[in-house]
Amino acid sequence: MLFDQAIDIPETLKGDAVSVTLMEERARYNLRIKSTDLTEFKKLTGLKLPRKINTSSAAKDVTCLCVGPDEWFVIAEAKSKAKLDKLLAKASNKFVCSVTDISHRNVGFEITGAKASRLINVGCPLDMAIEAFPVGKVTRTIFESAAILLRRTGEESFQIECWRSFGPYLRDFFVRASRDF
Amino acid sequence: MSAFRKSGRGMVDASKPVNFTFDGKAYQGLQGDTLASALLANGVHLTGRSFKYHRPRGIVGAGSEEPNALVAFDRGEGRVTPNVRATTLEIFDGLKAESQNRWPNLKTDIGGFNNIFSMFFPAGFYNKTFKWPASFWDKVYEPFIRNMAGLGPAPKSSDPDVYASVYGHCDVLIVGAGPAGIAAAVAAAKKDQRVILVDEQAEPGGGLLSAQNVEIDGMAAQDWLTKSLTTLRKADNVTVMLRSTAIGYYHDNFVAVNERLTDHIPSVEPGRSREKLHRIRAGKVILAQGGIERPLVFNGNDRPGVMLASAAQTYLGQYGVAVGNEVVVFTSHDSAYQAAFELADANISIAAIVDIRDKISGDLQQAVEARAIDLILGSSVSKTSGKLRINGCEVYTASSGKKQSFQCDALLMSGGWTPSLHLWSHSKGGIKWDADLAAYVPEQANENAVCVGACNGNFGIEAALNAGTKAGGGRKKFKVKEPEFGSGVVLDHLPNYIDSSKQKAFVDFQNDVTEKDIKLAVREGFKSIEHVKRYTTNGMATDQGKTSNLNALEIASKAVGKPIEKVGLTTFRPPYTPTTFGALAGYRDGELFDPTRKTAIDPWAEAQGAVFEPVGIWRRAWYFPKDGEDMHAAVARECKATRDSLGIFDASTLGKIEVVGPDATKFMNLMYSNSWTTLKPGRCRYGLMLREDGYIYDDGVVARMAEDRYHVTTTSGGAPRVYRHMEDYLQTEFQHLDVWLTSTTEQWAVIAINGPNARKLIEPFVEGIDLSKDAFPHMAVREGKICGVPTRLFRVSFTGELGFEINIPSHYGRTVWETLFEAGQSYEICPYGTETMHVLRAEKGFIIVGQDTDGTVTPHDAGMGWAVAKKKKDFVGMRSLKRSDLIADGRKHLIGLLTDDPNVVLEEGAQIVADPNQPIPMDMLGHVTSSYWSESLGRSVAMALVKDGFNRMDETLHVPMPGTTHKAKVVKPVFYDPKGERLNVV
Amino acid sequence: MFEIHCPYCDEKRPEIEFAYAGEAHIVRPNAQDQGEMSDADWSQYMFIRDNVRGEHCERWWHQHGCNMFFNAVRHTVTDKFVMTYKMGKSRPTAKQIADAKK
Amino acid sequence: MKYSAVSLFANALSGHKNWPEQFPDKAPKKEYDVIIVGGGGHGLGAAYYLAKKHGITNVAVLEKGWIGGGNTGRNTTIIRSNYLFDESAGIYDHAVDLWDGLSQELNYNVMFSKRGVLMLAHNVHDVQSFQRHVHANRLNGVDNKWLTPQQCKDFLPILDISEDRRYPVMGGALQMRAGTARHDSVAWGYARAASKLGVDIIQNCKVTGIKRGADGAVEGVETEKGYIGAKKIGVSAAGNSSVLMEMAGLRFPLESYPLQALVSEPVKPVLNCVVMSNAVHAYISQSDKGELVIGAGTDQYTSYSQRGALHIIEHTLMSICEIFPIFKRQRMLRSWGGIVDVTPDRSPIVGKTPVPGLYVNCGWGTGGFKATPGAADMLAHTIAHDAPHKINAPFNLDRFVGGRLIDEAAAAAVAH
Repeated sequence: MLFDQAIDIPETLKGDAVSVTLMEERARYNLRIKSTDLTEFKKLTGLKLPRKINTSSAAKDVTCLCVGPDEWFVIAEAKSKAKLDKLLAKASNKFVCSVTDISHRNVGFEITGAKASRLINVGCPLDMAIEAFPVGKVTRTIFESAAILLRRTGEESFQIECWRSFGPYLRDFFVRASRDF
Repeated sequence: MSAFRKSGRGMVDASKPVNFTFDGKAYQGLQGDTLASALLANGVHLTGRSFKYHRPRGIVGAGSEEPNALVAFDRGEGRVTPNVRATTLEIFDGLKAESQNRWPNLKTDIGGFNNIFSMFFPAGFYNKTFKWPASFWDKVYEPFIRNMAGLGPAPKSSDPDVYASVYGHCDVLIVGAGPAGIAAAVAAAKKDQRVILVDEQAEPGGGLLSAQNVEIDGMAAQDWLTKSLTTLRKADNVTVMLRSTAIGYYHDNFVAVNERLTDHIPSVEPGRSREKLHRIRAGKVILAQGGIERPLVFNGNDRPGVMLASAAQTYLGQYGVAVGNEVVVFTSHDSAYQAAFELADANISIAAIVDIRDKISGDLQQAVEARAIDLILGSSVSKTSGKLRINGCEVYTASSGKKQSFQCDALLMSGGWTPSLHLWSHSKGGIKWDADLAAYVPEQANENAVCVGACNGNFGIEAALNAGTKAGGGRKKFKVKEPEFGSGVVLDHLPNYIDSSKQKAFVDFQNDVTEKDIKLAVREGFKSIEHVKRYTTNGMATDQGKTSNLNALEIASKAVGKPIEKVGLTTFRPPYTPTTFGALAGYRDGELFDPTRKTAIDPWAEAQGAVFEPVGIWRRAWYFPKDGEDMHAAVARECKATRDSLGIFDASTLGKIEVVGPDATKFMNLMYSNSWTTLKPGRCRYGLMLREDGYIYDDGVVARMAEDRYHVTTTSGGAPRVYRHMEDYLQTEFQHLDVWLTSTTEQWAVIAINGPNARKLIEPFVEGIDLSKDAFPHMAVREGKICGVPTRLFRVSFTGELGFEINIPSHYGRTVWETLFEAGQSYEICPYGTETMHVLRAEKGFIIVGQDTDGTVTPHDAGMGWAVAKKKKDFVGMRSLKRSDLIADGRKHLIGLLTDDPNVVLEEGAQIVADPNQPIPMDMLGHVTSSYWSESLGRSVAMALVKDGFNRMDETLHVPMPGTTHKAKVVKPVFYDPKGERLNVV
Repeated sequence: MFEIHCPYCDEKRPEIEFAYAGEAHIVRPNAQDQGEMSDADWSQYMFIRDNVRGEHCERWWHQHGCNMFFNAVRHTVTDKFVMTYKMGKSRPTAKQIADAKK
Repeated sequence: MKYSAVSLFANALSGHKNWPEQFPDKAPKKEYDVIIVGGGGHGLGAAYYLAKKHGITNVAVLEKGWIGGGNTGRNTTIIRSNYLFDESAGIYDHAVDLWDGLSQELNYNVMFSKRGVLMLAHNVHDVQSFQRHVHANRLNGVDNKWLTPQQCKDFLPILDISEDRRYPVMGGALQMRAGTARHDSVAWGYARAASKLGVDIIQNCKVTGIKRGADGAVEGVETEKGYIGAKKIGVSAAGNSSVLMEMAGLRFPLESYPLQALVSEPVKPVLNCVVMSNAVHAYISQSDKGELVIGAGTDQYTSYSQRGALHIIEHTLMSICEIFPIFKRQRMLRSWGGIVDVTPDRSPIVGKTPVPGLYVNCGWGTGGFKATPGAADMLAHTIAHDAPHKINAPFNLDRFVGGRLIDEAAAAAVAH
């Protein structure tokens, strides 16, 4: 087994009210761009970077998340990595920017179910009401002692990413808290 | 049916008896009872002993304001909760409770001798005595005082229960589900607001639960309550939380609510949280906490059986319990009359109503007469009798001097009402003195909050409903038929013919503070209420003065001779009621207390039996003992194996930051003391980072990957602060630079391969990199592949041996490690941990920031002046390095130490002196920072920070230890291969 | 726990996402000035703080959010934030502060 | 009236009606030789030592609220002196020397209880750092000894020393001479003793300005009760020091932070010493009343609100439960906040200021209570002699210019 995230998800986290799964291998990039005009960037790379902070745009295999005024996360299927490597290398040469491969820095969880937002509120202080945190919204925030990247992918579905060594901590938190659900 | 149970009354379920024990004796109550109501139903008033005088005490109230009836609630091993109010403890089958602060038992308590001598223990007595002889304090007095301390039993073993914590959000948070709170919730729910309604009791309704003869909009109060609760329960946007106490009100409408989940359940499945702390951010907070009845301060007011009038009303109305058969009511307020009437209407004999006032309203007078109750106006209770329970009282009429005695088994008192301002006060809301109510009431809000109902000084159900509705955004006006709430008076001193020094009139029951104590405090110069409180301990018991604060204030104000507003009001402090530590810790215990960060290779080390050490919140393999080896033996073996052939080390915890952008070099030049201008892509350099104050902050190898890209490494523990330090300067001071930072610590697993066979080991697995000595020199970096995965391969060494640091994407880390480890068997590859790493680097004199430096060491002090660029115009820390004390003579320098006895390994932290025979305090020159047994050298080596160390080469210094003194010679801190030849073997 | 309006995210976020970063508008002397400054002058920059009892200009870092440093005016007695503004903007005038309070 | 068991007995027989005021309220005179601004333990103590040791009795202590109402009455009452640097060990150990016997000296029981302070080490770095302290203390004559985990357990039986804990106990440093005292009594005891020596204690008298003469020297203070002249002024105002220094035209290297503390409900004796843990961030003792007294960390921002955040309390109690799972079921009774003034090196400033006649004692951060008698004595000495004593000489303002900081926290360093 070459690729190993070393996080087991116990069966108890596969409930009806809430279910947690570990995301498979992904290509991930941190992107910083000086220019405020992103159309040229799109022309060159095909990536549509959302301009508005804390929003995301999802294409078929690539999602771009705007997490800071000049900062994006690009998350893609692992199979797209070679292609994206090339495109972003090209962009690096053309723009005043920073592209950093962080594919292995993070691990991700998908949390779904009617009580998904309650599970998130066990450790994350943000308001998860759909009006306050609509589908597509994304942000870096905190889950107790772990910094996380939080994205709402549906009314009852979320993705949480964290640095890989914080993954077991989040998983343990989910296990403990879900006992009360 | 128990003797004092009134069938057909209250919310308890007569068909469900509940068996419990109190002090080992079996009792029966009903489903819905609290321990207090169940005990009262059994005719038991005596429930505990007071803190200081060990006086017998009974139940005073019916809710969380209870000062007296504290019990230890025993759910088995580790599950004894001390100081639980019997008035809020719901009973269940098998419940065990014990009284407190008594020995050997509640009825015969040895500590009761304190009561006999209470005249010698007035407020502040301990300040005045226990001082002579001085030696007695430590050995006699203080241990004695400590042994007398405490109320409830101390814990004996760990609490096996678990706790929960969550965040919540709403538009409107309503605290208190009495009439005001419920009306507010109904109104806010209609406005589509997200509403949370919390109440500390098991049943919502507050005063409505026991209200008699009240009609709301033509409905019986209980029917209106049922209907309203149904409406709320059906509404999607409303959450009603019961057994949930709002304990604190913090900045920006952040309210902590503690929910008790299992204390009322007979058998709890393991793993279920006992309590849950909800941390709620609310748009608006409506406080409907109600009010608390004030006791009257009279001689003998603490005898079991003396209780608040409203409590007796609640016991009757909500629990169907008569608090006695023959009751005297003593009041200064109209509201107690309703209590008397309700009891009388339930066929409980009211021996008399004693009212301080000379005159009451005609309506009341008529109602009294209609029930043929003996009414004694202008009078007060001058004493009470009964040992463990009241059996009579004497009523004194000051105007005539007349004294009358009454037999009674309960005495109800009412000194008026105090609005509950606790949470309002936490929120820093303003308050003002209302002379009519003789109480503080809310004034200017500090948060988006409002008080409604009794806690706003608006007593009565109609007033509460209307205020609640308005606060919830509604306009409805209720029509309520209810007895008039009425009014009362407040006196600081009740008329009595008995000399005040002979009276025992308690203000704070639990802490045994009497009226005399408060007056004594004032007499001794304690004239602000905070002083009075601290001197007498009034209001500092587990009830935090809910029933006593205002009485104390009234008495102090009169004694000082200033209006109440000038004497002040002690600040209410969170929590509203005592809150379990476990609940405030929530889920965060054990493995959830702090994350334990583990590297990708950690599971391998664990499987190999490594011993780990915590480093920051990382855990790192410390050493890898083989059968029977201790740390010393394992480390000696690991060191030798690495120097002789090959060692493998997990360096993944090293912090990493990718610095990218056209101005990357300019930025690096500003952040590090070294110069980066001349570093070519593909090469590495040791980087030294200073704080602005000139002291060493962090260090690490930095690789220039491209013109505009640096791969920076930091110490393992230092990564977060270095990142912050860089971002801070970049965003604040160096905004003009086009450069960005990305933390990549966890992107890379790092495998350090060291030893003469390092190159031979990796060669077969590396693609796309020429590993030859010339093509890939020391301090170079290359990108290629290893074991088929991408790598940034560094040729660096923290051991002095030929070394490589293999960076691979983390999730491949373990596989690559295992592949290399397997292949390394032919070189007798040895995995080593942090301890061996420390020894190997110390043999070379490489520093560990934080061990060999300590935040007071400059680069020059550490012998690293070479890492400070001379030509740069600016870098962080540059100016501070020129400060007079940083260039002064006599600073401490980092040097090497060799003990005269090569077998002595100095203790890290040991102090160094020039003259070991000087008297204490000695003139210390410095201390040992690193010290190890060097297997390679066959002797100990040490590094030390020593005053003027560079100028003491070859000098012999002394390390005085208990019982012995070690001699050591000052040397350069490079012990092994000083010329660095081993870097270039083969 | 405060609720702090981040001027970059343009929304209120809980305090635990933020790290306090000290008094604002203390400008680091440039290289030339550093060279000319006495130790005493330098210590003013390094250590001396207004520590006002009142409206305080201070920096915060939205560490667990957009990662941006920004400035805020907060009253140190009431703990109430008057305003927050982006890094690089100058210290607000008394009038701007008064307007922000409305 | 002298306090003793005898006087207590005699007064009991007269119904305690004849006890005199402990520190009578005085109207301010027109002028004093020395005005001390700040009626906490430090300020009252300084007034006492001025009168007692230096014969300067024309002294007033001005307190804006009620004496002992600031940090004196809001701290966790820990007393210890096992500091690393000679300078710190010097001033704190001097304080401990004075704590010993203070009850007798003041004829007021301050309940100094030498129950020992045990500082727990949880990682290799803690062990190194504590050993360094123990060795330095030994050679400085300061009591502090190293205990193995088992010795820690022997001393404190409720301690869990199992190795599989998240933060295992790897040993501890024990100062046996250290302990706790009754905080309010310290203020009241000094106030009563100073008052008897002729010092005027004036409460509810906020200082609103410091007047300086043409030569720059101080002349007096403006107060809520009018102008009061003074030849010398000593400021000992903890969290409000910056505000007062500003009145004299001085800007100081100080920042004021909220610091919270809390107590549990009282329970029977269970914890026989003070326990501190830097790695887990908590400290705890049990008061003579039975309450567990627990210190929290500072909030992150500067503030004068005397109000802190809930998450600080949560973290503190998490830590307490982590070290002592036995306390998980205890209940928090009361929490509160104080304002601590912190210098860049977290060591105090005790000495002269650039303004003639103005002296300062500030910057004690979280360490103020334990230093009370020492700081008071040093402030009094400095005022009386217009020059610092050798114990407080290193705690001057100039160290921030030259860079000779006394940085205990930096020396405890950080994890590597």
